[in-house]
Amino acid sequence: MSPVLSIHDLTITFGGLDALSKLNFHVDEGEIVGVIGPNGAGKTTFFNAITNLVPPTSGDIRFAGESIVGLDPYHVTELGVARTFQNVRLFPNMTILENVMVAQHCRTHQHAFGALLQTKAFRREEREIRERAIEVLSFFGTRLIGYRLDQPAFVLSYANRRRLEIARAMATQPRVLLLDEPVAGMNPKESAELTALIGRLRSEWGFTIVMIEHDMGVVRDVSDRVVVLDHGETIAQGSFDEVSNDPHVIEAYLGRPVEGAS
Amino acid sequence: MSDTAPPKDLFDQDWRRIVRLGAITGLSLIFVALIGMLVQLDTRLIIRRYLSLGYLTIIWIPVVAGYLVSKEVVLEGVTPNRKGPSDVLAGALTGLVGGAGLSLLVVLIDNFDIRDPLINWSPQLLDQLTFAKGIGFGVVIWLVIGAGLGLFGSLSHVVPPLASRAVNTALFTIVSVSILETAITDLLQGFGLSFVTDVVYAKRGALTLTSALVLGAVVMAITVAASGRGRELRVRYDALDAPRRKTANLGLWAAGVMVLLVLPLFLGKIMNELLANVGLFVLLALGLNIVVGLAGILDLGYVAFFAVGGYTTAVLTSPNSPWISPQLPFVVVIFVVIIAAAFVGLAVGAPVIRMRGDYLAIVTLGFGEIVRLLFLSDWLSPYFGGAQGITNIPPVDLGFAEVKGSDPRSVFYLVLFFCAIAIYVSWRLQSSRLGRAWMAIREDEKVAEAMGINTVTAKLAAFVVGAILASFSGAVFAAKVGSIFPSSFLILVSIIILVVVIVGGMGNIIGVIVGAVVLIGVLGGPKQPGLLQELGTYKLLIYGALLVFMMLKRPEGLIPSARRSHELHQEEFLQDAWLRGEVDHDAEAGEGDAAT
Amino acid sequence: MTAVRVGSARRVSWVDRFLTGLRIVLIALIAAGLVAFVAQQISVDNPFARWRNPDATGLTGDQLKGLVVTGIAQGSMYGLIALGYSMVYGVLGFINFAHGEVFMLGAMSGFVASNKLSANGYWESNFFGSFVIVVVIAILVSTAAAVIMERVAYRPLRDSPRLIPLITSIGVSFFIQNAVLGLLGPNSHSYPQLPEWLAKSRSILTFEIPGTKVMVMVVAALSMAVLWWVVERTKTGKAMRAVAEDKEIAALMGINVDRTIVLTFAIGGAMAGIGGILWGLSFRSVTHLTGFLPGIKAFTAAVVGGVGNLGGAMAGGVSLGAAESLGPQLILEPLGVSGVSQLRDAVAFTALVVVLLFKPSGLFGERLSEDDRT
Amino acid sequence: MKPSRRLLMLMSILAAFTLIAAACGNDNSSTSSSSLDSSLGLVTVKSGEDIQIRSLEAITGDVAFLGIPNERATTMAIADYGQIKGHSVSMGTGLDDLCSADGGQAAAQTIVADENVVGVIGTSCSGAATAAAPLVSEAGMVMISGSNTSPALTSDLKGNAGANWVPGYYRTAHNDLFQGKAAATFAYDKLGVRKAAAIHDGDPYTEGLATAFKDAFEKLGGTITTFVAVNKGDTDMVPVLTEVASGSPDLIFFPIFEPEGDFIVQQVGGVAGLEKVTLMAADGLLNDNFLAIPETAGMYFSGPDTRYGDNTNQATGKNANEFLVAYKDAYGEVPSAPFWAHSYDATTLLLEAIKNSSSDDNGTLTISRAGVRSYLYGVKNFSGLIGTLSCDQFGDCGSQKITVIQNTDPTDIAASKANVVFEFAPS
Repeated sequence: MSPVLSIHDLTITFGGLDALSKLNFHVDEGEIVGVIGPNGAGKTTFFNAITNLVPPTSGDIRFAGESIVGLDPYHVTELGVARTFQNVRLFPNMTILENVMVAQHCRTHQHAFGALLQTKAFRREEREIRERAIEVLSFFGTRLIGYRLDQPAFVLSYANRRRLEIARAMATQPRVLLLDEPVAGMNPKESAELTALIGRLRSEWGFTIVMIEHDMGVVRDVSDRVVVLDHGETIAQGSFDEVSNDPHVIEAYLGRPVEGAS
Repeated sequence: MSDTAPPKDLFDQDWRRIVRLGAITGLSLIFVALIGMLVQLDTRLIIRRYLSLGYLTIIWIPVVAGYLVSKEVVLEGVTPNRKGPSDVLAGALTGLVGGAGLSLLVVLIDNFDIRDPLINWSPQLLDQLTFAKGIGFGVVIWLVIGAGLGLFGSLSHVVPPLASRAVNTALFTIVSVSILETAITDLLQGFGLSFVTDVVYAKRGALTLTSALVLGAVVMAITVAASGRGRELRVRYDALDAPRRKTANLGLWAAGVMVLLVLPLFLGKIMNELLANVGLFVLLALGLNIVVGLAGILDLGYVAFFAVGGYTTAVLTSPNSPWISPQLPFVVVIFVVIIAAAFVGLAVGAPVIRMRGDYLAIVTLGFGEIVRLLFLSDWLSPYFGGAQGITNIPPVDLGFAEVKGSDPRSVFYLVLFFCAIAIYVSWRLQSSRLGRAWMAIREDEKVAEAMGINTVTAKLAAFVVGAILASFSGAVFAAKVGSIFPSSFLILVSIIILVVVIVGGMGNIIGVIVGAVVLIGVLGGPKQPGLLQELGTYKLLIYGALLVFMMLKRPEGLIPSARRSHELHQEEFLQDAWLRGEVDHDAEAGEGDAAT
Repeated sequence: MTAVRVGSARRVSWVDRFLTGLRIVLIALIAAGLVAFVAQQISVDNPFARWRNPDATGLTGDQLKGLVVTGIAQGSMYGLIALGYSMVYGVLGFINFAHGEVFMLGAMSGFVASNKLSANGYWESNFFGSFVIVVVIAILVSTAAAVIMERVAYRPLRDSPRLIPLITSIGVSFFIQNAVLGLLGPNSHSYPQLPEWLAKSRSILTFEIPGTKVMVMVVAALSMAVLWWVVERTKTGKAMRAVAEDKEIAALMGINVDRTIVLTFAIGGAMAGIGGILWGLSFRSVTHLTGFLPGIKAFTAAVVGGVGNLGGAMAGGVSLGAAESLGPQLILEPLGVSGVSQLRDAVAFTALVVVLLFKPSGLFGERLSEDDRT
Repeated sequence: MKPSRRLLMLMSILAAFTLIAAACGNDNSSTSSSSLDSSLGLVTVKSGEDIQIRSLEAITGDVAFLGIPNERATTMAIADYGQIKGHSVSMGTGLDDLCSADGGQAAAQTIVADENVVGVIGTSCSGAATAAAPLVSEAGMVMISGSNTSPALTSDLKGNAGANWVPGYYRTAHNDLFQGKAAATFAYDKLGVRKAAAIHDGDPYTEGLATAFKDAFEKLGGTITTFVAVNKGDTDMVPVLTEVASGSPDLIFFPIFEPEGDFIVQQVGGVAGLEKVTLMAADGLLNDNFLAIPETAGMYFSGPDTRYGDNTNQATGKNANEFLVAYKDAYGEVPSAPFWAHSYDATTLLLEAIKNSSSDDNGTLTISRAGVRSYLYGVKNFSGLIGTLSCDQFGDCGSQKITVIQNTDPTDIAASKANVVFEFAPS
């Protein structure tokens, strides 16, 4: 089976510093891969490179066999890669429902004229967008549903903001979902709950998931495979148990103080 | 509300605060006097023989200072003191210090002549400050007036809130009724009620003391009687279920539309002219609202599209057009205008759309100037008439009616038609795929792009829609004035529309409309007189001050959007529910988090 | 992160095509104009010279030199104002639209001071002493204005989205402009005459340069040098650079961020004050509108040079001054545009667009903190 | 509120005139209301009411220096004229034309809304008149301007109506074409100049005048080497002067305003090729502030003949010197632009017209709008402050007398203003 997302010799340089150097990586369809590494290892840059928010200096990124280097970020999303952000970046003044509705932009087609003339096609699509948004939000139980739909996102609690961000990414109907520290800032009960949800994201929604996470418990629970980054390079990969006993990894983590969630 | 500490001792004052605020008050008073407002606005009376607009521009300052001095910053964990005599004393003292500023000015003007740089350092100012009763009187009277006004301002902390609200409403109404004299007279005349205005305004010349007092008393009575009714209505409205609320909204809208359609029939030329001018700015503001308010693109060259609409209409309809003069009917021209505006919108938008927001602002400002300079230039004067503009633009022939400048009512109806289009377009787009994309871009452009939105095309679409709405305004403007000159398209126009949008509330259709009506109607546009046309040169000063004030104190605009008030309501609900232990404990998680 | 995208597989949208086309057209126009101009200079009768403009006359060498000198002098003043824009932008990341008014206040207070001195005869009897007094007053006034502005209007908005302080500064600009109009009246105010020895033209390197312009260039260069020394070599400068890079970390390092920001405004204000005096002395008339257009031009200059980059601001100012004084004659006139001087501002703004089309971060590159770049 | 002293003074003047009028007791109401032409409507002024006219001038903004003296002159003319057949004349609050078409239109709307208004004195700016005059004309009123000069508002002087001409529009200011012709004739005939350049500032007035000069100069056989504009707000004039210099003209005509005019005279000496050029400006720069600039020594200025001196307005009996004294008394300064005299004459023309086309019926005055117009079109050899006024069929009533002065000595402005080197009156 060919990998859905593969990365070859990816290098990204910021002002002379290599944020990523010659990184190789792949994800197979339906896999859940955890990416770990100490702070500053280049994990978020790695996500930024995949979604093309940061241009690679050299190397290649292939999605379903085709190179996506140099595409606009929206185009990458359109192909089927969605992400969340480490420091939650919602659209705070839009309602919860709108946050999820807007994420379906690249899956829908109605233009201004449809809206102005209120065509049948437009109204049907609006209805579908709405239904789909509610469906996605319902995935998180009652937390984002009901009276909350019409509230602006900024009134949400931190945990719910994380949930909403995942919901927003789900709404783009991706094949690969990139989660950047999904349980950061959550209490143990909440993160256990979310861990279970991540498993269901694969089993029920069929997403392939790449997840950056500091919480080793979560990584252990859901990852099929773990990739360890340090100084922009892959220093180990394999199952959680393999990786956690790898001397390189231990050195990388003990060499500097390990920090928890931000 | 109940847990307040007992009032402070009478002399337990925050002296530094009093002196600081007093000094600011004094400086503000001196400033207002020296920029000449006191003298120049003295001809516009608010209450005949007792109060002119000139004096009004200074007396509100100590009142506000008196109010502010004992308005504490509410700190968590500190129980505020109950308000009492010490607060009133603080207010009076602040006012006194402020008034001393004017006393000082009286002495200074009397002894030094620096009329050379300061043009308002004049005997008239001195006369006016001393009420022509001598220097000594002038010095003392301002101390007294200052203290009195400061005291009055601070009283609102002490008296029952209802009383203070009644007084404030009464004062506000008196001033508004006086400012709106032209409008009210005109309206009542339309209904054949001239005798009312003859009494109230004593045959056109500001309120009399009697009418002001009666008006104040009536308003106070109504305020007290109606106390709580407004809230009740609001609560009842919020309690409605969705379909009923929809019906209620529809009813409100229908009523509004009816009023707008019928009202002009009862108004005279002056008011219709004013309404037509206001309408042109509503149209511009609605267009800019899409660009700035929805999509978050700060376009400072917005006037360019207004100009394009105007000049396209002029060239295509006027027999005097220097270049081609097809003299097409307006109904045809409007489609050409749409195409021209869209084209210019794309041409201007494409190079700037990828720039950072603030670079974009300055570059669009440059484009606005380039467009004006091209229309003005001798180089293109064989096409657009240069400095001499294009004249003899014919009235709009609609077949069943003719819209021309000498009949402002017809112009108003035409503007209303275009405003309706603009409102419809804004409203429909706001809740569409494109509108959501705009809002996402406004909130966070990078994330919007990562969520699959092609930001370049979405922003260009906003640019083009805004451009088309502005060009409608330009087209009607050209037909209304009957001639068009480059001097109507200064940067100033862009800025004033921006102020209107900001004051009304970005992204809020109703707010923007109200903002335009209040600002353009009362203060006037860049070249259009408002109801307070005496303000003349101070208009821009006020616009500038208003813009700063709004940004600092009320960035969401005058009229909070429906969504916001709704959301406040919901927050209350959330709080209550949380107290009752019915909601999950998200709130706690949120509080402890610093990273947000 | 806005800038470069390596684009091998990138889809080329119509916007890109349009922009490429625009770049080509602009370059072609500029090149054609210049070629025709050079042809005119060689001989007005050759076909290139007559190509678009049959009445072409060309310029004499002295006229060309005069344009260069005036462009550089004008540009130096833009540069002085641009320094303030650039520093504030570098540190706070927003355009202080009202900076042009700070400049105007400098020019205006210089007028008041010099006129009072002239009325007492001191200006004529001791020019140098008066000059120092006038400069000090102008610097004090504009520095104070800049600092008060920061305190009242911008500090409360420090953490809001970047368009909010920009809009506020537009309001501040209008307020100051019209306050000065109210206080001092709409007439133009004239500086007293400069002494003959200063005003007379001097011949430098075959360039005939009016004394005022020599003064402008010398003072601008000196101020620039002092400023460079302050920013690059002193502790204050280091603090400013640190705050520009990252406010939070700078605060953690024990730098008083508020004070550093005030200082940035103060230095920018002082530079604008000096610019204002130079403006007043070389053009002699000032009005309440004196600051508006030069302010916008100066920001344009800062962007052209690369925002946050002090050398860039000065260089941008000089380039913009040169572009708007030479551009109409060297490019538009040979292309057969009539009345080119009227289009000078249009040329300046077009120059901005051209620079941003080719180098989105200005001629000499931006120096901005990490989050300003995103 | 203290009563305005100004108003008090005017009231007393008015009262004085009332007394004089009453003492003379000369009732000349010869026409009866039935004989009035009512085709444009009649205005009835009941006993004890005022006759309504309006002033519409640019009283704020850049052009206030022009509009404010105009408005004041109208006020003073009304006071000097006194009552008409027992009725006082009221001007109301002075309206502002904002020197723009849109501003003029809005103000005109206010005027025509009041059906008692007979006529308007104004506007200050031609652009404002373009939009205001049609409204005023349509309402049957008349409009007389003291300072509009655009040919488009009246005629091209060859019998063709201008593009914006409407019936009921008159002016006492000269037509630009005259001034352009005067300046060109002076340059070509008197100075012997064959190559000239013209600079305007994008204002319709300066552009129109510069164009008129250009056309007249070329018609005389001269060459216009450069016709170019500066922008309002420009300070560095070297580029524009270099553009002018490239055509090596002998004279530059720049009919613009301050401060751009200041920059031109101050910088022209430093531009290669213009060291010896002759400078000529127009009435926009003909003020004390500009004349005092040392570099203006030797410069020429064209403008309306401002040697009003002993010219007496036949309707009020006042001469210009008396007016200036009264003006200084009332406002504490001298007028900042010369068109006050034109506005004064315009006002008296309007009042004369009202007097001659109205009938008195036991204290009720009936004014014929058509009568006012036909009276004004018929004005011949009316003696005013600016000289002799006669109206043509397109409403040009001015004396059309243009003079050119030379500034001999920037330190003695009065002498310079009196130093007329050329007079031009249409044949």
